[in-house]
Amino acid sequence: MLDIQVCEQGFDPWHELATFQQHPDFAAGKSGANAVFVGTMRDFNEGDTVQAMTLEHYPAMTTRQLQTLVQETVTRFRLDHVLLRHRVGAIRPGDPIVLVAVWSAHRAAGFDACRQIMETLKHNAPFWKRETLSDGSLRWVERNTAG
Amino acid sequence: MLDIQVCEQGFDPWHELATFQQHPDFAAGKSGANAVFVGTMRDFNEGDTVQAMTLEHYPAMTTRQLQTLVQETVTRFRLDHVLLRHRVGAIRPGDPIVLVAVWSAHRAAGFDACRQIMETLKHNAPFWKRETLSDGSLRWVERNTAG
Amino acid sequence: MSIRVLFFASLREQLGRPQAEVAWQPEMTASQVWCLATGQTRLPGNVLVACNQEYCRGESLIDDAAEVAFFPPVTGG
Amino acid sequence: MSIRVLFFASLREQLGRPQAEVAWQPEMTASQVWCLATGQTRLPGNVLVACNQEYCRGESLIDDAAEVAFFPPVTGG
Repeated sequence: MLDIQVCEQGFDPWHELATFQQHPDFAAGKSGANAVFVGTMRDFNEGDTVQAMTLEHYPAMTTRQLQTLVQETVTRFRLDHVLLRHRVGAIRPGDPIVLVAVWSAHRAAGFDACRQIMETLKHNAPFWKRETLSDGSLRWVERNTAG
Repeated sequence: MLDIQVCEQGFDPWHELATFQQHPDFAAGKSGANAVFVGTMRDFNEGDTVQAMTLEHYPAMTTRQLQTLVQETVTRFRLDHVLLRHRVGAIRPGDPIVLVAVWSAHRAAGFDACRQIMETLKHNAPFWKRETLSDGSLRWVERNTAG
Repeated sequence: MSIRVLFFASLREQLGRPQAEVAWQPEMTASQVWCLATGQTRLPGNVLVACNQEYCRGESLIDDAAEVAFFPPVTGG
Repeated sequence: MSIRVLFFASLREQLGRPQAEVAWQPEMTASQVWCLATGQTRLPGNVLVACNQEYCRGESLIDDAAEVAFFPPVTGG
């Protein structure tokens, strides 16, 4: 089961996970391992205090890129399920930006797959962050932190 | 903030995580990365259907081992917070067995630390699983799956 | 016949517009689309290119009626 | 003075009891505690040992009043 969504509004990762696992196609006894990553907005970056952020994206391409990268990871690591959420729009420090959750029979595949989805997403998915610093000035984030 | 508990009763990982993050010492904008692993009971092992499981442990040693391994990982990876839960007692397929959640500034440290805690726990923490197979017979799990 | 051109993020702001349209020509490359759309002589090395929502390179040939997007390094996740 | 000995999991079942007590002697090792507690001549290679809730080896010296535990490979997580 794959569930991929770009969210215009805030999301609660734990609520998303609980809801996903209530789906009739989610067989709880099949997957022994569930690896999850949640990326949230920090209130600092490159030595500066950040008070807000806007996430822009290229909607048609985002959807295709996320589908492709998830599908490739599912095949490679024989995953049972993947849940993926990514915020766009105006966000505040502490708000979740990305949620990646994978379910697999064993933990090694789960850890590897969750990390691979995050790295591929960071390198390929067409999202861009613009920060509002404490003095109100705007700054585009030029590169991601190394993974 | 470190929160480590061995649970005699079932726990809901998403509820534990939501509750942990509501603590006043949890500063949401500090940690950009939250890596989580949930291990649940599978309904199969070594080719057999498993209908139930009992988790035994050595309480005094479990507490010390978990504290030590978490503290070492916090120091090594400069983690902001760790939440750890491990079930003991009688469990059913689909029930959570272990929850490891770590918060860090960046994702590389979070992924590495979460995995290290799981591997060290699997190798060192004094828990033992006994399975009830579909014919009602009991079998001690002799070794963990490679991580 | 024409190519729909999209600009994103800091590139959109630098160029002062989110999109453009250029006339299609046979054997047209993504770099040539950039030059016609922006009036610049060459595609900068740090600009990423996608044709019909898939990454491509400056030398990639562009079909008629394609959607070609130019943008800076991505920073999601 | 005595040593408190604990057995866990399959080892507890094989030996038919969860604990034992043995008299402490100077220079006593964990292996010797095993032999006195079980009546066996040597500590099996696949049995893990902890003294006062920390892993130790068969050769490790055991202090008086220690708690010594023997158990099979752990299978938590």
